[in-house]
Amino acid sequence: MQYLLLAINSVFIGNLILSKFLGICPFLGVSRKVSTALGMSMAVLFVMTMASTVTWVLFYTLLEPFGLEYLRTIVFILVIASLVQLTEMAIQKISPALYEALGIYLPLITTNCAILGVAIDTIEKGYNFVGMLVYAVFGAIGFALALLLFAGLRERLETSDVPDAFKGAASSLIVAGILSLAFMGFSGLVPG
Amino acid sequence: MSEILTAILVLTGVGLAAGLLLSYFSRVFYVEEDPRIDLVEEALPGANCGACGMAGCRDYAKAVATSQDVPGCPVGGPETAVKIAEIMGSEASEVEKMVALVKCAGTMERTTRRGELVGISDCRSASLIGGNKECRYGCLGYGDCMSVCPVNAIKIYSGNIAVVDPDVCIGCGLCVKACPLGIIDMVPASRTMHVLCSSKDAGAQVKKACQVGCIGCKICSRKDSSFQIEDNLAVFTGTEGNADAPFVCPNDVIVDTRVYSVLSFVESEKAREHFTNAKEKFKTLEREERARIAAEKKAALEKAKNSEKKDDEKIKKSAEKQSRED
Amino acid sequence: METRSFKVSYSPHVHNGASVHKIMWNVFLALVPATAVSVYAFGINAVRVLFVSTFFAIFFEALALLMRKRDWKQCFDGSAALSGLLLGLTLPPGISTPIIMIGSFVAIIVAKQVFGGIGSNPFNPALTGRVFLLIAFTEPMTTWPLPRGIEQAKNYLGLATTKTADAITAATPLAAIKEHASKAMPNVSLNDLFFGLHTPGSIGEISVLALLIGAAWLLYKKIITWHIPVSTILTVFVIATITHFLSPAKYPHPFFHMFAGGLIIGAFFMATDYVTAPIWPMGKLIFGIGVGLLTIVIRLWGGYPEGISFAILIMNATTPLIDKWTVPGPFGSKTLRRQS
Amino acid sequence: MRAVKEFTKGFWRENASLVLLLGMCPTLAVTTSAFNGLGMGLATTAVLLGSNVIISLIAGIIPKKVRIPSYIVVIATLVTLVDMFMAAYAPDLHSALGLFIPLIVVNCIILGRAEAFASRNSVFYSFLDALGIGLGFAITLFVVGAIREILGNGTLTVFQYKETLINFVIYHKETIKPITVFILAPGAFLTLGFLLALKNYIDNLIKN
Amino acid sequence: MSGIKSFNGGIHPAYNKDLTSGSETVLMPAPERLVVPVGQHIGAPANPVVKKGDIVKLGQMIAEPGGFVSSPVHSPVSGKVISVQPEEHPMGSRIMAITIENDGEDTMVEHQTISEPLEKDPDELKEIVKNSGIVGMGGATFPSHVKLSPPADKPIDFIILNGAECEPYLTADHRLMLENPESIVSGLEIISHITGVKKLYIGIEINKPDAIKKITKALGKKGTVVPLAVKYPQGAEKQLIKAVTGREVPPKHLPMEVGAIVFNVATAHAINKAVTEGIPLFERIVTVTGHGVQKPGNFLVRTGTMVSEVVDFSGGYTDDAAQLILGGPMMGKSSATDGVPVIKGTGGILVLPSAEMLTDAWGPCIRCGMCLRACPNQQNPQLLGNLIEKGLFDKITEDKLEEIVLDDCFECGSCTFVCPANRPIVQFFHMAKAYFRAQKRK
Repeated sequence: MQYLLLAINSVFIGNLILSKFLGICPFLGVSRKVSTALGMSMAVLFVMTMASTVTWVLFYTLLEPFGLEYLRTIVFILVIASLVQLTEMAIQKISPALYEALGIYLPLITTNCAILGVAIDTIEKGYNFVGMLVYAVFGAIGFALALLLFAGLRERLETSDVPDAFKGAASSLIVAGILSLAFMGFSGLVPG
Repeated sequence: MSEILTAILVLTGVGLAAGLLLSYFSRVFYVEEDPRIDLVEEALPGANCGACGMAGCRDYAKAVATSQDVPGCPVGGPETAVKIAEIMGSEASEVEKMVALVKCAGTMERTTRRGELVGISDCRSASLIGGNKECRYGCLGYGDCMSVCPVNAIKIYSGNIAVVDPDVCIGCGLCVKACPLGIIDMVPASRTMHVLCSSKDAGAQVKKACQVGCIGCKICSRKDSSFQIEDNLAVFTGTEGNADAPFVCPNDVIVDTRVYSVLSFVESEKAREHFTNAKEKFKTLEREERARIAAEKKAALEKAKNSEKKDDEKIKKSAEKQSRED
Repeated sequence: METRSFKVSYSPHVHNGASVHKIMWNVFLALVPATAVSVYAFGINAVRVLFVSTFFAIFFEALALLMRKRDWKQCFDGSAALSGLLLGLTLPPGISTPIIMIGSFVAIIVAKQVFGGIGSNPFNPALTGRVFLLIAFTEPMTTWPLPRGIEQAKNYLGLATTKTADAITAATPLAAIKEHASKAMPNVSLNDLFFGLHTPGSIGEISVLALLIGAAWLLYKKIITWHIPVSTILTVFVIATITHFLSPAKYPHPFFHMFAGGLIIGAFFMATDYVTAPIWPMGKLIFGIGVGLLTIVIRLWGGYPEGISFAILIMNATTPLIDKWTVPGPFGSKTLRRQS
Repeated sequence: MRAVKEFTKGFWRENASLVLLLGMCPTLAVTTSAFNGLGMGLATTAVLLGSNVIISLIAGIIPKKVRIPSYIVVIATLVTLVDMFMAAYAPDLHSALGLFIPLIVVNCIILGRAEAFASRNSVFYSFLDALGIGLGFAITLFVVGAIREILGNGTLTVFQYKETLINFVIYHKETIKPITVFILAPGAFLTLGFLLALKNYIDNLIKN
Repeated sequence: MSGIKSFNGGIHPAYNKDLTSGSETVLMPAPERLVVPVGQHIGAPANPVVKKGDIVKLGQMIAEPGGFVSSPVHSPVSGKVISVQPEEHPMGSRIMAITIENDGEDTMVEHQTISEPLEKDPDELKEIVKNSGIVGMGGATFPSHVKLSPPADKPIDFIILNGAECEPYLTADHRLMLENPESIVSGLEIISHITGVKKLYIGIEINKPDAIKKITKALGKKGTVVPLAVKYPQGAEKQLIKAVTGREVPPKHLPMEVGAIVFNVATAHAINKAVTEGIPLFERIVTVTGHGVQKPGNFLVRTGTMVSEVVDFSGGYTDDAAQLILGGPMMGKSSATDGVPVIKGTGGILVLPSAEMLTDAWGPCIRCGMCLRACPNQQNPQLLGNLIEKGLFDKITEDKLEEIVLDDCFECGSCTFVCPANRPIVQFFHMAKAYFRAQKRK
């Protein structure tokens, strides 16, 4: 039950993009088309789960025992960067088709603050291993949900007569604002 | 002290592990990709305009790196071509800077209108219904080209004529694709003589439809061999051309950009007036010249009549020569 | 031979005379009964709210059109007025005028004109305005004056009523349920909910009967189809039935959920908004089920007593995706499928 | 005057948040008050200054292949320093900014400037570039924060350090109800959206 | 009435047929000069076989087919060829045309008549149809002999004659059915004989009860008359097949895919005339109608006659005539000038006064979905219209929607007719078709 609530919380109430402002760059950048958004979502789901797991293990086996919590940022970012690069190389070799679909988003993920954000957040919130896993997976699903909805809306805006000043990022941000407004309806769904 | 030491150790360890892992796997997962692609891409203007026909600069770079037979980047011009050639180690194929030219000067006043279009104001659409001018090759003037131009080099003048500003034009060629009538051409920027008409109709038809249409009379091609008549339409193939060519054209279709800009030739009444005066002057001059030659010929003939046979051949020759000059 | 020149236009050369204008005013007409009931129930206050919201909606529309260098007279095409009226109908009767103005601003400028005006807004303007106000001004947006002429106000629902400067207020039935979810179920007469003269609530949502009359008009004029309202209400009804029979003490009767709050006005007048709802029948059903589901989930377990506004807004966001994935096969594709 | 140009471009022409659309996460997340925005902006500026200077110094000796990882190490070190500094000297601000201080590492502004400017230019210009871009970013954050705070809370917090608090009350919550939604997540998106539109609008006006 | 059949979608425009449905067909004498374009059908244009100065006879072939999907053109009069050069064509372009000066004699070229066509070899009859330049006369002008030659692997179950005439205003087919029912039925028998198909249907909208009566009588037991609901576009090929047989022709396929061939009643009449009387196709019934002409009526007109002459003959324009439409108001083409000839596919000349012209003001799509409900092909005019309006052709290609635009939409105009925002959706499709055709050529 506790994990179910955490899952609901991660997807709807504490949505990474709409309420925690993590991963805004890809949210604005890679949401022009639904197909692209889908690819990016998959890539994020994959990397976020992996990165959170690895950093969690690293933190509790290496940094904490040695009292080196302050090295968290630097170690995490290093691990994530190499992990992403590793994944990219692996996919490129193993499955060119998958690389075509996902690979092109991977370099963008290194600087996706959602990945590092979730990795650090799990440590700060003190989740156990399962909690971390649920948080990462459903956080990514929440990210994917917002990204997909947003991509659909942006595809529609393309056929709209948006005023010059609001073209591009401005109207996108306002869409995100209203979406975030609507998602506030979920508040109170999970006690506490 | 020991704390610092552990910190350094851990960091080094993590860094080392990551580095080793990466360098190992980079060998395991090595996928060959031409390093020149990146270099070429860097040399490109990076506008991702697609004027070359590829999907963006990266795609173009890939094409350049993999095959020899790739057209030059029209936006970057010669500079880029040289750079790319350096990277690829081959000779630069000479790329001349090209600019767009709308081959029509049929403003409202100079053309016959046909029908009255009600509905979508858009060239592509209007062209499907037969246009708004009697001439099927006349600029429709709804500005499809203007709206695709990335640098705003095209404007619509006199209500329905698009004119390209050659100084602003970057030669991307998007307007050529946008024009449903196909009356926009890419021409070398250095060219100074243009035929401002695209009508392939027969002379009589053109006369009915437009005051400034090419009727395919061939006078210009007789004057200057770099003009050629194809399908009832004069086409200029050279670069500079005979400065007299505009004056011999009976319908004022040829513009010499050393004297008038295309815009002023199309749009400015003053320039037209000036041109007409100059043409008149030229015609008078030519008439005088012709009269002089005729007089000389006549005199020579008379002289020949008077004189004996010995001069005959000489006179004949000169007469022939003169007639050739005619 | 004498020839004649004609005007040229594109085929077809005839039209059935339908216009956006006519559609909008028909919806207006459909809202007249609900408006009339609200004016009867809440008096001059309802008139004030509705007038301010509608007037400022048109005003902001005109302003935006002017700023965008469009023909400002387009503000009378009915769409802005309709958004304004719908916004007004979703507000509590006692709300202060500046707040209504902010609501109209959000509805017209933020939710509509920013995206290019009529036809371009991804979210329902009226609901965006309402939700914005609800989150920004929670307290005034949840203060519900009782309809006038109720002698038994004090005994209403057996709840304490509060006397403010100008009216006696009480919680809406849904809010009452929320507050008392753990204790005894307040007894609300379904009759009161259906005719709407004795329950507090938003201006337009109180009388189910009046709303249904309007809805019938829309269906009759073929301005809306049955898909969205029916699937929405049915979903709410089904889930409410299940929960009610599982635990009658905790969850109210399904008819209570149908008649209380803004379900009817939302399902018939807001969710069916052309611009923000899916376009194919299949998509409309999915949309309606989504709205119903989210509404009842928020009502039963969420932090807000009423969820339909949020539900519709969230489903508005899914509209492009639903539209993309519910396109039916073209004419003859059945034959192809049979062959292969 | 190249120096002036490199310094001033960050304020408008190449403003990180409004034009380059970089560093959007902190721009949206921490601007619940004007001072928080300013604090975040200054922290970012500090890291940016450090990273630009160091990277322009060492750019020559870094092999091309490990360029990005090396930059990240430098930046991460600086971020950790700033993090610790703030935790020690401005704990209130540190807790207000929370997660977003370590996340400066992945702020595209910093890596972007390192990659696009510092690695190709001299220390002097890199310094000016960092200062200009950083301050431009800080001012933008301050403005976004100010708008949100005024609309959503009726106050304007300019400075807050331990006991010292410089706080203007724009209007009283009792008389005028603040639009609290501006302090919440939707308000951030809306504010920045309209600010961006305003910037575009002014740009269009200048262009024509 | 349960016997009345139809299809899904469609619209109910004002039919305005009573303007002309009562007026008997009047023979219009051939004018002094006729301009006969070589492109009067779908497919490759014909190649002229006469030159300036040649003397031609009535019914003589003056242009030969330019391929299999092509059709010859015959002289509508006897006289002298005075020019062979591009002239204005009703479709708006300028196309090669043969101008003939009428000598007024109507000297007929040598021809053969067949009194018992059903005893002849089918291939021989098909050859006659081909050589007589018969094309679909409902407006599509598809060469008939091509339809009569279905490939062997596509068995044909039905022949359907199209007497729906769903276009508002037009009554040419209606009059033909009233005046020449026997000829139509005889034509149908010849078609049946050529193709060997025995299931014969004639679909007629129930707003023409007199025609249903006459045709039923003439048809006897040879086939079935199918009463159709009054709905536009009931006469569209695929919709007619759906209504009559219940089968749906798949997208991008021809009717023969579901075993049906459709001919217009006028085509059947022309086939009968060509086979039994040996007269090739050079005249047709044209409805001159609308409130922009003085006296609406139906006229038997030679191809090549100028539209202006036809209107003059009928009684001339009214003073406020503003728009000239060749064909019906739904699918007809608005012409800038009446200096264009009547061709084989010209079923109507509709002149609208300025008061009846539509406004050209249109607004953004409000996604009401009315176009989707009206579309007889269950297409997506809403989305495609919006994409094309913004020029997002790449997006159409990406989502593989261009085939819909190119192959499926036949521009019936239903979507535009019902659009409350008055959007020119058909024209958007028209533009997209031009765009994708150009794209394909490249």
